[in-house]
Amino acid sequence: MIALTADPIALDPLVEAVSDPEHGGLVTFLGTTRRETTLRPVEALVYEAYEELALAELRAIAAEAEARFDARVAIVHRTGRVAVGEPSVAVAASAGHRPAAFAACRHAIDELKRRAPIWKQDVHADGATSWQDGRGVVRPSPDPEHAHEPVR
Amino acid sequence: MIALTADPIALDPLVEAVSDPEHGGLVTFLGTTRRETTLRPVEALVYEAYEELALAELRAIAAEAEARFDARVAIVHRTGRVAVGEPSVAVAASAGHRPAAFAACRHAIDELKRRAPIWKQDVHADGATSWQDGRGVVRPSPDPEHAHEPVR
Amino acid sequence: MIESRSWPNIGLMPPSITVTVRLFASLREAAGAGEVDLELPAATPVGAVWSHLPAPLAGEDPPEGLRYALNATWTLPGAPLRDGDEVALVLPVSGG
Amino acid sequence: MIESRSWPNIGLMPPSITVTVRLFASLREAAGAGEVDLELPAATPVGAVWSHLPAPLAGEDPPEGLRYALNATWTLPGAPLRDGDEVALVLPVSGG
Repeated sequence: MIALTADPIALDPLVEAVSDPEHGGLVTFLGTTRRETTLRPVEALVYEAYEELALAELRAIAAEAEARFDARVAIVHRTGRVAVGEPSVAVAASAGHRPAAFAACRHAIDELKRRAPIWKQDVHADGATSWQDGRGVVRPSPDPEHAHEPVR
Repeated sequence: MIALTADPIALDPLVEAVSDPEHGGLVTFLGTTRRETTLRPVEALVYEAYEELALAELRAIAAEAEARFDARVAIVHRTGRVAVGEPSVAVAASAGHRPAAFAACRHAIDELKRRAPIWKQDVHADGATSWQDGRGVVRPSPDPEHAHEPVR
Repeated sequence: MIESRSWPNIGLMPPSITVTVRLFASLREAAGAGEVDLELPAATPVGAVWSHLPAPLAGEDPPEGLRYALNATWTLPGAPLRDGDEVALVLPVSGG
Repeated sequence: MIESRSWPNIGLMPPSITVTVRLFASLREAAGAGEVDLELPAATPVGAVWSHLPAPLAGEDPPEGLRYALNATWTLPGAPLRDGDEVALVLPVSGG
């Protein structure tokens, strides 16, 4: 189960997807954006993916973890608006024993964060928005359609 | 949430118990006995706990993990009969960032297995039973009330 | 100040105490009960309880890795028992 | 065997191609669109696409850490573009 979804993530389908009678350990990771990611309070996140490549990359990451740790791996990532406190990403990994299950889950989330073409936009309480994409552009509130100003 | 339960374990209540708006990572572990733990197929497990001390020990383990990793930790362990493939233990740990959440979850399950006064009895397909408690006693099927013979 | 002993029975034997022994897993099955009350000399150390268990356990050597709990707290084999104590014999665990 | 060139337009300029550039996050917002079609000289390398983007992007330096995908597969800046290709400009990611 490798998916991008605009809906809230339920953990159980991922757990079911990787369950295996020969696997004694099953580890999940839920990633949630915290209220404070910067000095300005964040009210929500908006995730945008290059969907075709993101899905291919998530499939590749899962396949790598499965081969390396003899595991089964599922990954689901949100797209669109996500309230603070709601998970934006879930990973589940099962393996014969718990060290491999922990390692496979950790590998998948670490690689996802490093490689998957998905971007997060912080939506601040004051309506300003900023994409976390290395360009440091903040769009102030209220929505000036084309304004963008570098910060720092 | 620290509990022993005779009912199937649902993961969501543990996830809810450790959720925290300041915590960005949440890791869970589900431990399930595999079909093959020995050369004889296992059909079910029976878990027995020294309940007072097991609860105290699980609380101590959770408190240690919480202090060491600035985490929130929940632990639930089954007692009584558990079908093969059903989880016997669940741990959830949340922390500010994912390395601490992984470490807290791993610490809790490792220490539980090492320290919690809980024992597993294998129930084999042929009806024979054996407690995993270091004494190596197998009770053959069909149930001879008082027989017990050392193996090896 | 001189202490006066208050043992009710004066004699050569120390007074006896009653303790409850909690047994689990294969020990419980071998004893046929999860709790056994034992009458023991006062201050018997926890580690000596094994030899007072019902047959066939008393005839066996204490299992390797046996640990002890006294009133639901971990303790060491040398801890002396008092009347009304609950001692648990904790075999190597296998939870998880 | 002598190769014959089959370019339809004979002249000093190489033939032009049309490629689609996919833009995401702040690049998409700056361009005002997630897809931009560009007419480019044949075999333009992927890494040269940036300077053909709509204003104000073309006037900026390409962002540090920019990576490229060609037809939904990672590629390097030197890869030559062909007519109908889809090239994506992939800024440093922040998923998870």
